[in-house]
Amino acid sequence: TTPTATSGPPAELHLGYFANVTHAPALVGIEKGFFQDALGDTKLKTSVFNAGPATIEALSAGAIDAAYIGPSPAINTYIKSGGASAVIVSGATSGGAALVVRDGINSPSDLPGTTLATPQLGNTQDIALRAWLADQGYTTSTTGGGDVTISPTDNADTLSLFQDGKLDGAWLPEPWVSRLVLEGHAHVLVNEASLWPKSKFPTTVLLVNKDFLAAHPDTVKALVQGNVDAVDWLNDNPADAGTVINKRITADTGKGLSNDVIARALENVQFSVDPQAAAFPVLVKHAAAVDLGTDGSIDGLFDLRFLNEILSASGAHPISTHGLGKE
Amino acid sequence: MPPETTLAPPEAEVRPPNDLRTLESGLDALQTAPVAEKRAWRRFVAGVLPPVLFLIVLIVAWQVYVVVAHPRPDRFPGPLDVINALDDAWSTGRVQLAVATSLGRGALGFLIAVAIGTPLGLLLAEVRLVRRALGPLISGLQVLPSVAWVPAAIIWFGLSDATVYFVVIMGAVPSIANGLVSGIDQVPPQLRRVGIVLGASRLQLATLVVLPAAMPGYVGGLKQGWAFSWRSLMAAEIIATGGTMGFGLGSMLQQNRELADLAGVLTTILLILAIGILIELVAFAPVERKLLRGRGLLITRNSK
Amino acid sequence: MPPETTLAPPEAEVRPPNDLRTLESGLDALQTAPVAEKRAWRRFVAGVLPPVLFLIVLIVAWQVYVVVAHPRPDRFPGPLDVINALDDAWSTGRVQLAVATSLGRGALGFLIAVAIGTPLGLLLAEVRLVRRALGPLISGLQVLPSVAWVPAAIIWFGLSDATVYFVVIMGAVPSIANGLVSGIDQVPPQLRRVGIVLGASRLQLATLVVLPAAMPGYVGGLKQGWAFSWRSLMAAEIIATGGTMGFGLGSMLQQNRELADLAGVLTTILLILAIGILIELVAFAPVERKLLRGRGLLITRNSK
Amino acid sequence: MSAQRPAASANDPAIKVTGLSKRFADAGPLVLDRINLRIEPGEFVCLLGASGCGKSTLLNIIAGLEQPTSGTVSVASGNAAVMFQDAALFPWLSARHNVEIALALRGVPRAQRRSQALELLDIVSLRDAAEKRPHELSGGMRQRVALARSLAQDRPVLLMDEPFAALDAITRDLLHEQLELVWRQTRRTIVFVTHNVREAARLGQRVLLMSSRPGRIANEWRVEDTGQRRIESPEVASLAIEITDQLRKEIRRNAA
Amino acid sequence: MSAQRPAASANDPAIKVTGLSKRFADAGPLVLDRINLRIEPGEFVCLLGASGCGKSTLLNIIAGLEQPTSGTVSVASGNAAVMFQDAALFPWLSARHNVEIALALRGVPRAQRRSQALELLDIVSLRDAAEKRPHELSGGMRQRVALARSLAQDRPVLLMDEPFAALDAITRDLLHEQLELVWRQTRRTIVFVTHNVREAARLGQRVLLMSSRPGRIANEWRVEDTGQRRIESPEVASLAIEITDQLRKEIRRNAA
Ligand SMILES: Nc1ncnc2c1ncn2[C@@H]1O[C@H](COP(=O)(O)OP(=O)(O)OP(=O)(O)O)[C@@H](O)[C@H]1O
Ligand SMILES: Nc1ncnc2c1ncn2[C@@H]1O[C@H](COP(=O)(O)OP(=O)(O)OP(=O)(O)O)[C@@H](O)[C@H]1O
Ligand SMILES: [Mg+2]
Ligand SMILES: [Mg+2]
Repeated sequence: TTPTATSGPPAELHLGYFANVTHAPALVGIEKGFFQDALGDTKLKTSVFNAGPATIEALSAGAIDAAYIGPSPAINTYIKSGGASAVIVSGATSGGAALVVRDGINSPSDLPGTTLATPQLGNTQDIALRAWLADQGYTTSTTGGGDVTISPTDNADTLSLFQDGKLDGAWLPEPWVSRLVLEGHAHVLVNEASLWPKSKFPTTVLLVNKDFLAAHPDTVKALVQGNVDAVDWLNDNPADAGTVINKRITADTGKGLSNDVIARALENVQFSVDPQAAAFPVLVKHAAAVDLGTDGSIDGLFDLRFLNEILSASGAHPISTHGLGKE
Repeated sequence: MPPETTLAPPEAEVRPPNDLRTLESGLDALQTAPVAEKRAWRRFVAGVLPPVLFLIVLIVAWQVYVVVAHPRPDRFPGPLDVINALDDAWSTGRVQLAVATSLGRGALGFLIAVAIGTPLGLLLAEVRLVRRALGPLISGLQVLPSVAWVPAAIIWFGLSDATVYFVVIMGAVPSIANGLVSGIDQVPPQLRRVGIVLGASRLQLATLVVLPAAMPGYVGGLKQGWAFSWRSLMAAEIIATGGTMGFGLGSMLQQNRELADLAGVLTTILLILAIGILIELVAFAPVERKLLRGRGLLITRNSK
Repeated sequence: MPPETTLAPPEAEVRPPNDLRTLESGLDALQTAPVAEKRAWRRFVAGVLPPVLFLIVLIVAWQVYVVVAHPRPDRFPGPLDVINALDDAWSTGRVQLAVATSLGRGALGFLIAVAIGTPLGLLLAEVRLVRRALGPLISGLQVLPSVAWVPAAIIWFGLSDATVYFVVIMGAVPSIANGLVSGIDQVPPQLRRVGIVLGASRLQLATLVVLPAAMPGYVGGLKQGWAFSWRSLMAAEIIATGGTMGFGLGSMLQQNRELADLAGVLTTILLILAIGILIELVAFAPVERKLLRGRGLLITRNSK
Repeated sequence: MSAQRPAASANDPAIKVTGLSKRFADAGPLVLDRINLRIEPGEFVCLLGASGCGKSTLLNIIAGLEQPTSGTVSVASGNAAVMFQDAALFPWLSARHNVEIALALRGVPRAQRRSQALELLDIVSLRDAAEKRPHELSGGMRQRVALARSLAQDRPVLLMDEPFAALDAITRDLLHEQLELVWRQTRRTIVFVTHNVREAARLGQRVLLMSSRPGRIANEWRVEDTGQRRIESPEVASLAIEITDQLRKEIRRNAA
Repeated sequence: MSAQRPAASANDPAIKVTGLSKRFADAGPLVLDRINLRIEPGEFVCLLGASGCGKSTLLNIIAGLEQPTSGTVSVASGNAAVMFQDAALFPWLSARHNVEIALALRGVPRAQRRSQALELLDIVSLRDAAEKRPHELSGGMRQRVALARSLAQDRPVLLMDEPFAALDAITRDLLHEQLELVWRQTRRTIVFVTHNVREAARLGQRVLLMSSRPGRIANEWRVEDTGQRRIESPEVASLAIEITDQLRKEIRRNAA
């Protein structure tokens, strides 16, 4: 991944993603070969992560060139690096996050004194929960104090801790919302979609290392093409989606999801190449408000030129960056 | 004097003649040249100044590089960024909380490890069968990185403080026990024999002779045990985050990592280092120095 | 003989009279009683059998408990479960892969650490200014749990093998350097003086006297350096999983934890322990024993 | 203790060794071979022999630190005080406390220990160094503290295993005088092990020469007690020559 | 090396010390105070004095291991062989290799080293122990290897710093005979430091008594060389008595 624009197509493209329903475009793109088809001679290499920060670290260190990731880690790296690290080239998933709680908690007023989990400190859901609790008038802290204790915990641990009664609830992405509901008998207290205008908020975007983008614009365009194909396929084949996704998850982690879980999860996520750029300033504000992000500019975070080229070629409407980058 | 001390002569009789006295005191004077102690401030200048100056030079060079070359701030923060990060974390109380939590956990875990390791070491040192059967296993455990216990502990105890204590204890007990064993092994057999000759009972022998003689080895073992406690604690705190875990320095490190905040990471590393050094200087070094000096075992390297 | 050796007398002349010879050889015979070496198999019986028997008893008791009390298998697997887990992992090749990866990384990291630590130790030992300025910092670094470097290394190097090597090196270099320094410090000054008196040049003094004399301390430092390498490696592998990281024992441990597979976790801990012990027994113990025995420094504790 | 000591009223020996043999391992070599020995109360006996002939073993058996393989040993006072080549002071205690610990273990009440310890240190001219730790003392001073400590045990029998071997010659000569003084004035029974023929001839009323492998009493000399004698005196010299010749004969026997 | 040694043709002294003073620290005490000394080729000089009087310091300055604060030292051969109290053998080398290393550093070609080393070990009756490591040898054997090693240096001047102080008396007597033999047959100039008055009287042609604080040559005795003498002989004894009295006077001067 040498940053010289003249070096032609690279031998390999390293892509990072989670083996997770919210990363379904990645799973489908790999499983059905959309990426490889679009990339041609450049070989696709994949790495599976289970947390945003680790993905960002790999991206910053050049171990991967592009990644599917939540908006908050993307914002975080962009601001922390002074805009030098990476840009968002496409959207992938929206929706699919919720606050699920145990029996006995039926309204936000039941929450004081409880312990709620999030996937990881500073990730998209963590910030969402903190911002929502602040809206409800509750204090929280990154060190575990406050009216409501927020305990960033590995998703796998969250399920077992919840089952053991050691957690009262969690703000999670799919399929964990569904797993907690179906396997842990939790119920949904807040669906994040209800908090956003038009029920639309970004869950997963496609982020590309800036140096890589500068060196291999054609390769990045091919990657975006693969993403568009995967999203289209998902929207065209809702019936087969679960099977394909589960096949990839099984291949990556050795353990698939139950059909109930995957079906319920897919009901709650939408797949779209629109990264919902308008939501990003709100996310930045949320992060700053809960003291989890350096307040900074995200001007230039988006580079949707390739996406819009592809979309206009197929006659679709271009997508706006809302003034946050190249269109 | 009790009646059976008739053999001890009336003092005036045994006192050596003046002739022998002066000869002896002359020889004693010749053979015990007082060693001149270096003055405190000179030791300070010789010992503390050079590394501090070196550090300052290093930090200045680092800051100059950052100002001149403008590396990416998330990959290469400057010393000022680190200081700012520390200041931030201090003003929000995160530093104080993390240090207090970690120190509390470390101290409690270490004390439990001492309470377990000391009788275990005594058993190992004094009961031959226990030594033969258990000794190699304990030495083996000392080889096992205590970080390896973290995953098992999480499964057993969940994300709770019990996990932390378990890992700390598994890390520290073997070295405390082995320290005591080697301390007791190193008691010169001659000292035991003197004790026996002086008529000490088994218990008196243990309390008046063996234990005091084994102290330096034991304190060495404790020091190493603390180092392992601290290491294990950091490992456990970094890996086992979330759940009902409190917020320690390891958690702070992991949090800063997750926020991709390298300045914060470096700040936390410096804190961990500082506390490790401080505990050694404040808690162990004086005890060890006193013990060794009292036995004339402290070698003051003044040349070279 | 060269011409200037005229002072060396014709041998026949200096040879002591027979009278003195027999007296000397009588005295030599009296003063050098041969120490009877314990036979190998007796040493084996005394040293290896008791811990092995004890282990077997422990494992049997464990299995009996599992069979009789039926504890929750995810919290308290039996030895058979552990063996099965090992067998499973072996047949899928995961064990072989993990062991090979970790050993390879450990060995390479350790070698790099040796390559850095050795010249650093020489510099510290021989150049007074370097020692004063850098010595305390390096000893301080030895106090820092190397696990604390993992987050920083991840930020710098991402989830790649460079992270692992960085952590291993930061863990091992200080103890290797300090081992060499203390080895050189412990060279009896008398040996240096003999070297000078015999007419050795500075270089000859270093290569013929100081380095061989410092070997035991150096090997001790290497051994400790390896222990730290292995610890740091496990810490790095457990924390830095995913990405482009290879699959080592630490990754296997973490994976088993994520699958809540306690039998697998225990299997991996046993593997880590076994490799740690094996390397000590195979790589370091013989070298150390040979060095110490050659110098008569090996104390064979047969009594007690 | 007091019951076992019939005040030397009868003509009982201070130490009686009968048919004493010793092997360390069942199949090991015979270290001591049927040793018979009778030492009268108040005698100063020097035990001389080459390295490894079993002097320390014999002394340790008399002190009760080792068990004989066969034969019997009886010490009139039941127990003996012992001094070793290495002063073996407790390094964490001052000179005075090293003496006091002996008093304490003998059962002297706490209130009297301090003054008694200082008196004993005064005997060896070390009252001024009473508060020093062993490492602050020279080798000779340490042995004098050890001597004070064994006097504190207050036993009629004092066993000494090469107590001055590690000292320099000047200090050794001085301690010879010191020890003789103590012996003359306290009338203790002393068994003194040494390699040094002149030291034996200088100090002993009786000199026992041990042979090696197995250890036996090979010869014995008695010295008329003519009061204090210098190590350079002609009597010492002529006795030393005689003993040396015998000793060398013993050593030559062991030549390969 | 050979250039600096004019074959003792002129009446040059083997060692000449003029106005030698030594302080270890600038503000430290004067350890040696204006020492003048002239030692003829082939002489056996014993340097006697109490602890800390500066014997080792003087010897080390002559050996070139320390620098004098003022004054000059010249050694006829340019360089001297040295033997210490501690044999200071290289513990990782066998007895033979310990001697060979001295030969190697002197420049003896590799092919000749082995046989020369064995010859030198033969002089000290250790040919059979040539392949043993230092820790397998007794203290006396180690000192004999050290003696062989200093003979291997092949210097006309041999400086010895209490070489036999740590040995037991029997071994020491034997080494006295050995050393005297070597001296008589190789005609080396020997400066022998000791605490032991009898040892000095036994060995030396000249005995120099040093006073303490500051170190000065306080007195000097010459012994007529009447061939080998025993340490118990009357000449040795009477000289020892005389020196001891002087030495004790010097020591008493230092009483507090
Ligand atoms: N604990 C022991 N186990 C086995 N053998 C022993 C033990 N102690 C002494 N020996 C052997 O017994 C013999 C006599 O030893 P001892 O120490 O009594 O000799 P010594 O006359 O005191 O010698 P030295 O003059 O060197 O002190 C030696 O051959 C020694 O090897
Ligand atoms: N390196 C040194 N630094 C400072 N003082 C020293 C040093 N070496 C020796 N001295 C002092 O110089 C004096 C003479 O020491 P030296 O070792 O020469 O005495 P010595 O006659 O050899 O004594 P001994 O008989 O104990 O060997 C002593 O007071 C000692 O403390
Ligand atoms: Mg002995
Ligand atoms: Mg000296």
